[in-house]
Amino acid sequence: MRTVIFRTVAPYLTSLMLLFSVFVLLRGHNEPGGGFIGGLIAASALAIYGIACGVAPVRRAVYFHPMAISGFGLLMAALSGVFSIFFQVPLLTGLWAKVSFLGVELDLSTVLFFDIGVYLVVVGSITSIALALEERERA
Amino acid sequence: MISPEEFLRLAELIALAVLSLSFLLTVIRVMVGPSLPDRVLGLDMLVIIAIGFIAVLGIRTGFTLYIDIAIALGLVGFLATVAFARFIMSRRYEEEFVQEDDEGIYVDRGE
Amino acid sequence: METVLSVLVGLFFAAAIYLMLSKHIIRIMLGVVLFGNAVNLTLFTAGRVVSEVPPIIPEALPVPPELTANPLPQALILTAIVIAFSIFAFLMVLTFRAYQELGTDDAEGMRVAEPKDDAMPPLGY
Amino acid sequence: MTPYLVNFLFAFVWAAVTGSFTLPNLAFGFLMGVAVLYLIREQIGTLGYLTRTWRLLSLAVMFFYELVLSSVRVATLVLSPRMDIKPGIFAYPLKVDRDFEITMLANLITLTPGTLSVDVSEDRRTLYIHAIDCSDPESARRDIADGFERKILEAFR
Amino acid sequence: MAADTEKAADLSQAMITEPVALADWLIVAPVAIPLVFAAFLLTVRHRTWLHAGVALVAFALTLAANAGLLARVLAEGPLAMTMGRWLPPFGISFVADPLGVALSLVGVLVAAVCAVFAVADIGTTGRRYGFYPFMLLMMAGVSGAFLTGDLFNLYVWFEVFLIASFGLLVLGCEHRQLDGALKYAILNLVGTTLFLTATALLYGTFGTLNMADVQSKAAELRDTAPLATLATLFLFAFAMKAAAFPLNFWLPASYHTPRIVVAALFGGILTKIGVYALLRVLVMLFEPERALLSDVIAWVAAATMVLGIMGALAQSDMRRVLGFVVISGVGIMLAGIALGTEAGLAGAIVYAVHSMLAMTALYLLAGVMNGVGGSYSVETLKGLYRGHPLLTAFALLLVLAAAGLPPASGLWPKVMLVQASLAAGAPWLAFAILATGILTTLALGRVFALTFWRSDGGDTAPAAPAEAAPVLRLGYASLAALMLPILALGLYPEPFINVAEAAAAVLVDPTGYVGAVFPERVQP
Amino acid sequence: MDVVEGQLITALILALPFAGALVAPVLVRWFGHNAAWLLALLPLAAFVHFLGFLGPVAAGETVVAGYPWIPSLGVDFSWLIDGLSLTFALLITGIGTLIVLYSGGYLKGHPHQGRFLSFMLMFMGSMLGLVVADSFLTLFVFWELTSITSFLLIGFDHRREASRRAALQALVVTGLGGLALLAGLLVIRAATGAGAMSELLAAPDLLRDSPLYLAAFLLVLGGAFTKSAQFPFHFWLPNAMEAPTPVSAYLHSATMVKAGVYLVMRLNPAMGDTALWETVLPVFGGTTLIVGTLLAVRQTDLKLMLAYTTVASLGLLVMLTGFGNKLAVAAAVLYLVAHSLFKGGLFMVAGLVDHESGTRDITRLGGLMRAMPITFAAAVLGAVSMGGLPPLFGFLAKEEMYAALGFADGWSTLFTIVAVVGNALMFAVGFAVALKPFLGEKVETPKHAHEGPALMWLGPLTLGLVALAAALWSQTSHRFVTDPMTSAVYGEPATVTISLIPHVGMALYLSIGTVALGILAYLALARGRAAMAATLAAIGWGPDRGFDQAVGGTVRLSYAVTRVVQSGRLDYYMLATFAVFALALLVPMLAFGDLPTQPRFPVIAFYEWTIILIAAFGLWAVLRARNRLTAIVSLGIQGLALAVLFMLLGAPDLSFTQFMVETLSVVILALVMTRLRLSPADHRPTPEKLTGMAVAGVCGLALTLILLRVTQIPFDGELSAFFAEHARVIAHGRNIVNVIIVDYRALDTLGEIAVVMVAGLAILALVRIRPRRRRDAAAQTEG
Amino acid sequence: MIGTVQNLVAGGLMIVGSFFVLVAAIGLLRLPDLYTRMHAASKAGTLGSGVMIIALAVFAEDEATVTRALAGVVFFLLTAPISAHLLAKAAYAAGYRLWRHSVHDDMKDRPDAG
Ligand code: NA
Ligand code: NA
Repeated sequence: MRTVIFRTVAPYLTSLMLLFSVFVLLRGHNEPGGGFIGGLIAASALAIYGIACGVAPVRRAVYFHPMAISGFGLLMAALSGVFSIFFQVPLLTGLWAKVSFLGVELDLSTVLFFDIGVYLVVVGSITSIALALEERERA
Repeated sequence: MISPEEFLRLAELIALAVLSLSFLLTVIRVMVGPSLPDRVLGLDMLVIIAIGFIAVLGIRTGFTLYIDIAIALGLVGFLATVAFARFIMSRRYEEEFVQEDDEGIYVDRGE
Repeated sequence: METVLSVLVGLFFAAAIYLMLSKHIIRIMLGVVLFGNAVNLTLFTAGRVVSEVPPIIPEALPVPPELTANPLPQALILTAIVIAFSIFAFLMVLTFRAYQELGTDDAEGMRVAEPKDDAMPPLGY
Repeated sequence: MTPYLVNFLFAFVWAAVTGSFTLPNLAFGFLMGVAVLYLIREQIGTLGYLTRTWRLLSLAVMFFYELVLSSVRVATLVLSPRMDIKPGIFAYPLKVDRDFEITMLANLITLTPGTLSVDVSEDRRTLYIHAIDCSDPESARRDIADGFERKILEAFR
Repeated sequence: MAADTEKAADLSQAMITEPVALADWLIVAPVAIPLVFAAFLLTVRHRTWLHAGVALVAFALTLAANAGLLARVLAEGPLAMTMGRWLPPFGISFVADPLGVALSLVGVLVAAVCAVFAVADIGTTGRRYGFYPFMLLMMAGVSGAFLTGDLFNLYVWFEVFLIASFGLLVLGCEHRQLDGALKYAILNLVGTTLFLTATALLYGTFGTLNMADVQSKAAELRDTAPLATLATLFLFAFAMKAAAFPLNFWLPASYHTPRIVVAALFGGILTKIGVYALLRVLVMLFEPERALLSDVIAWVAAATMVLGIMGALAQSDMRRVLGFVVISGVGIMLAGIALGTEAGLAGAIVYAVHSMLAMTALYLLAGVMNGVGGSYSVETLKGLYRGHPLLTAFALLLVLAAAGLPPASGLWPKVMLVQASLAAGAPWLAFAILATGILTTLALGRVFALTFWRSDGGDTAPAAPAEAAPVLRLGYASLAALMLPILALGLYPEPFINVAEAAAAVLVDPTGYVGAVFPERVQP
Repeated sequence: MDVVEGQLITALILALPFAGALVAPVLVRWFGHNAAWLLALLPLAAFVHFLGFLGPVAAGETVVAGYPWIPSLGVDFSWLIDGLSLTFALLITGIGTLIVLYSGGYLKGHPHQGRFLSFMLMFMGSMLGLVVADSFLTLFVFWELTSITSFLLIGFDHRREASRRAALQALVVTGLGGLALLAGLLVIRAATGAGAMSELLAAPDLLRDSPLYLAAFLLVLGGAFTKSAQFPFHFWLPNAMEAPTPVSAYLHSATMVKAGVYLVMRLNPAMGDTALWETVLPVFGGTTLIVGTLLAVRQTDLKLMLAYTTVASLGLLVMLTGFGNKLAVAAAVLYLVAHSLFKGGLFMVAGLVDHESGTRDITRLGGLMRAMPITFAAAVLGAVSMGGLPPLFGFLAKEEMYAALGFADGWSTLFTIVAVVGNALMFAVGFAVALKPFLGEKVETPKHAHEGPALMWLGPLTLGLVALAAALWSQTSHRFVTDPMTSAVYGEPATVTISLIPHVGMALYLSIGTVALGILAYLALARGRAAMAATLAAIGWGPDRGFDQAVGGTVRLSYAVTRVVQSGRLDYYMLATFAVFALALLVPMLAFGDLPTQPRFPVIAFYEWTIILIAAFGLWAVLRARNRLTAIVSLGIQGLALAVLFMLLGAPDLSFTQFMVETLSVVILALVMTRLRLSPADHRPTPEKLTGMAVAGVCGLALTLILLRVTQIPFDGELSAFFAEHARVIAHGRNIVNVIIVDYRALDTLGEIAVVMVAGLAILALVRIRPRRRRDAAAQTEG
Repeated sequence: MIGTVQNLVAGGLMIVGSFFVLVAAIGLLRLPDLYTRMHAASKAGTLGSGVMIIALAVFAEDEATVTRALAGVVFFLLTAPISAHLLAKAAYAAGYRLWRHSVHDDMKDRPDAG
């Protein structure tokens, strides 16, 4: 849309929302949120960016094709489920490991990767939809 | 004299009542219109009220984490308004606008 | 609460179905959205409304201290919402493309795949 | 903006050293950073960013004040039995010319009493403002020029 | 916080502690393999030259996994895996029983053949926009539906293959496709949504979603809960999926619109999932309710088979003819469900296998015919026999298969169903099945006579159009690949029937099924 | 079923023709028409093999053997060899050998001779299987295979529409019969428990006494009558003359059409001896005999004349078999053998004449005797046997027939007259076929005729000589063929005594009468033909036209029905679907008493009421929206209300998601519709709106009721309790809902994101792919 | 003690916030045209919800919630004027006329009017 006001604010809004989306993703296991909602927020952010500044900047910004991101997300979610094959436990068993990073105890788990997969799928697909539609509009 | 806790409960109820009333009033605006932008504005307002509602519920249940939902709601509410604005902008002078012109709101600039 | 919700479910279904019975695809799409919501509400109600406490365990405790709302229907609805949304998005774009290509969005005009003037097959051998 | 970055870096160093990444600790680290940077202000040039922060804060305070004021005015207007209003759109010639400043001004105008930014002209020289009381556009223009626009120019130039 | 000792105690209360052998992963392999490969293909979406190869590898692996699983299930009885180690019914269980695995195996076989055919039929654009990922995910959904032991999970897999089928259906965006897809999508959406509604009510009634759990709890709830209405709801939802009359509108409205290989895939597989779900839910979980409804199902079955084949008679586009033939076959399978006896169910299952193979082959045949004759219309296609004797032989065999005549696959399931109908005292149902057979002979025999036999005026063998060459080559290969099991089922049906009988036995007496999920519940 | 396993050699012999069918095209490619000599070795080998059974069978033995085929259906690949099946097997393989040779000559140089021989051998295998099969279902399979191979053979000259029509007609009619037969056999199985002929014949009374007898009777006869072209199903047989002559000679006279007769004969011991059997069979058989002969008189085409007499002969066979006494059965057996020999031969003669002269029209043929002496000899042998004159086998049959019928009572008198008239007319037609083309003035024919190749005259001549020999040495032929077969058909040991030395008596007088009548008819044949033509023209309708009308009618009916059922309109589909849904909910609820009890008035907080009210308002707003944009915005109201409601009821995640999704739905609706030009709101006629409201209202009501009902039963919260208990301790998550999503029920989520991904991809495809037509048009304008 | 003050402040803010929201709703209903209604929604409405979020922040115990609440308020203040602007711009461009008693319209004859 041809408006200075929106176009000026949109990138900041987008980055804010992306930050928020990651936050929502990461804390989903303990409080409301999770991969899906986080992904939707991120996709909304990119959609706002796209509406304000055009599709091309968004495509450049995310670098990969959104559907490839989506595919990668599904791959990640599926593989984090299949990972349990190495531990003689059934598909999609949550496996946890404590990793120390800079003195901070991090809980790494297949569940987390699963949720990140969900996030990526949602971001990828919804962004792809939004961009495709928006592109048609401008074409 | 009522205790602070009782006051809080009361305030919650008052707020909920007032918000409920606002909800209903705003719904009327969305339904009455008369034009698409009016309805969109009404919808935007509904989101604002819902944010308030969530805040009160957060206090009422003690689950302050509801605040994130309120924030997210602000985000997407914004997105909806943007989308509608974009929609209205790209569809100027089309029949549905002219149709709604029973209250003399629109000029017939296209014809 | 279940009683009220049951009635609300009925209203949702009735509205959704009424919309889906119209000739215009856009109205059908609106019906589709309501239909999804109706089902979600059904799922929610079927899981009973036992408590208004969200199923989140407080930081300090290993298990919820009191009866919480039933989490399972919530999780199921989440899944269903997402699926319904994806399908809705697809349907919407499909409608749009059909409208673009076929030039109409009502059931009477959309007769390309099953044309009105379909001829009878040859009767010879 | 470099001093800001250095300051944030200090905050993180502080947090790492104390072994706690909690918010209060980070904030404390930030303040500590301000303090130590103040000590070496001559080596790194002026501490203009602190002044600017102060001016921004004053803009914010003014804005919140105006927001409350405007809401109260809207409330009285809305709740009065007879609404006697003379709305209209007036054009405002902009002094600020950077996108960022235009945007900020427009947003502040929207959030304050009786005015609402409708559009910016293509050449970015005119802001169109809808006012609930548009009986005297000239005074409204003056108010903006002397109020927000000046504050913005002060804060960012 | 709970102490560590408590935790250890909790673990055995909540989780399955025995280690899972690698061989047990066969249970989820039919879903996991296509899912992972599809996701991978999407990450390399633009490298379209990779797609066909990767997809074929995926199908080969899935096929092998399915075959291995079937062998195990036949040897050891139903097997289960509950995801996430959680004790059933808390985690989602997959249960491999002969019914599910057999249908999954045939489904994947059919899909693999279609994947081969598609190498020639689907161009770069189709691949770039996801033909193979759609196909793989559709098969993941289909296999998931066949293997899951959880009703809500079943719904999810339904949606997975449904949306994938949407994608396949619109690939190409021709006008007819869009129109057909719209009707298909909306009506199917209604179907799955009502299935979800039924599932919601079932959850409200049973408090569980695990099928084995539902099965064991149904007896005591029968007096207090509205199970008959619930069963009717499921019947409705699945009948819609299966395209039973009068809920079959979506099928003839759409199956003739997509690329032929897609139609082949759909015609072979999709309706059978509805039939499967009816078998699983109505027969295995709600047998007394099914018995209450058996007359209704029988009438629906008869109407579906007869009206279906009448529809086929009324068409001149081969694809539309085949769409109605698919429906007619659904009616025949429903007859077995209406009977509910072990023999009837086994007949329906064998018929399902036959229908998957034969319908896919028929659609592919139509594709090859179009490739060499340039049309799908019975009115314009002619003289194909002259240049294509092998194709004619395939066509004839497939006509015989569809009509239920020897030496092809359709005969034995029909015999089984007729026999079961007579044994169950429903001669009119047997009559309907036989009448459908003769009408099918007439309908497809006419198509055969017109397209292959009718003279096109030429004398020498015509040269096929050059661009048809790959379609022809792969078309013959695909048809030949399907012809083998079709003939095998016609000439030596014993192994098929044995599997079907094993499958039907589990449906009639699900002790083994329940025992696979809850070993403790079936201890004597 | 206990099957004596073994006799691999018989199994191989039964498979031999199919093997031949596989190699035939190759052999013909290599050796041309001479491949027939090689291929004929196959049926010859089979013939020889079956000759080996003559001794044991004549000694009263019945061979039952085979291998299990489909044990779970109780089906064996087993054979029953007694007098009946052995005779048939010998006829099939013996005539088959000659026919293969004949085909070699007849289709010499034809581009598809290999294919033809292949079909012929396939048929031979099927027919052989049919007659020896013991298991019902094996019999049925071969039965259907004969129909299918016959379809292929009739349609061999497929470029002619008449051929295609005849082929399809034969397939449909005999297929119909085949299905009836299947049903009949399964009914017999249900009634008696027997799954094979040998079992049924071991306890023949079971079926007769069963309440299912009538059903079995009707169904089996349905199969037999269609296959054996009994009136009114006779019409397909003359049409089948579209096939090349070897087919007519083999399938449509000597073998396949006799399958029905075979079936009747086979079941006679188990089904015969009832009033029904002994009424229906003679009546239909007799009618077929008369109709067939009368129609034969009408024809001028040699093959058609023969075809109609075949119909007549089949009628005669059915009539005799059903007559019920031992002599009639013996007559049927004799006549069956005689007919196979003479009719096969005569057809081959007709083919030879056609092949050599280029026409089969009897009015355009004459004086060929000098040019084709051997053919003439074969023709005369056939006609003599057909006319029932000594010294050929046909004579024995006719004598026995008259001896069996006689004038015992009105019933038998009637059929005696029918037999005499039928035989006389067949006599006339037979001699017309055998004499007219050869005697008299030489007529100019399309091709210059001379004697055909040995491959072709070998067959008819051999058959004629066999008929002669069988009559001359009748003791032997009775002992090895007729007696065992009669015994098998009658169900009791029987001995046939008739020989060429006639007994002076009623039978002889009737024979002489028949011949006299036949000569008269022969002389009046031209006049009779004209009279029949006039009669048929006056009737103007026959079952043949009826078939077309039935097919056309079926197609038209289907077309009409399908247009109504599958109307092509989405709104109609939706209405039907939901109307059925309303019924599917309400009817069982009422029928099975699944209604809820009266609920108490709910006590809930005021703000909860508000939200619910707003949700309802939202619905109303969507419904009443005058245009679709308004409706879309209104959609937001209920979405928001629902989200807040979820929040109120302790479902923050749900609320969160609902908010997001609802908003995004609205965004997509808005985005997508940007370019659409929308016509103003829904204008449906009021009746349609009312119907819609009624259906929607009933659905809504029913769902409310069932949901109330469900929520009124006590709830089992075991699952959720488990989830809550272990969410944090084991799954390390405090948000139980999320733990369910990513751990307890992560598989659902995996499927769910697959759906999301596919939706994204599908939408991309939708948006990006342009239809080919438009691209082409664009390319054209560019180029 | 702190709890008491918290309760009182939170309660008060809630009431004030909801009051502003109500005012906005009434304004939305009573004001004559879109542009004037926007004044109500984008000011009173935003303030109202912002105040209520702050009420929640006051009530909350942990500082993370407080930070997020403040961030949320800032976010609202950032987006509310933009959505108002977009909607007003779009409505004007689409031909939504000012209320008939409006006194002034400089945009009517702007040089770049589209
Ligand atoms: Na989910
Ligand atoms: Na759905």
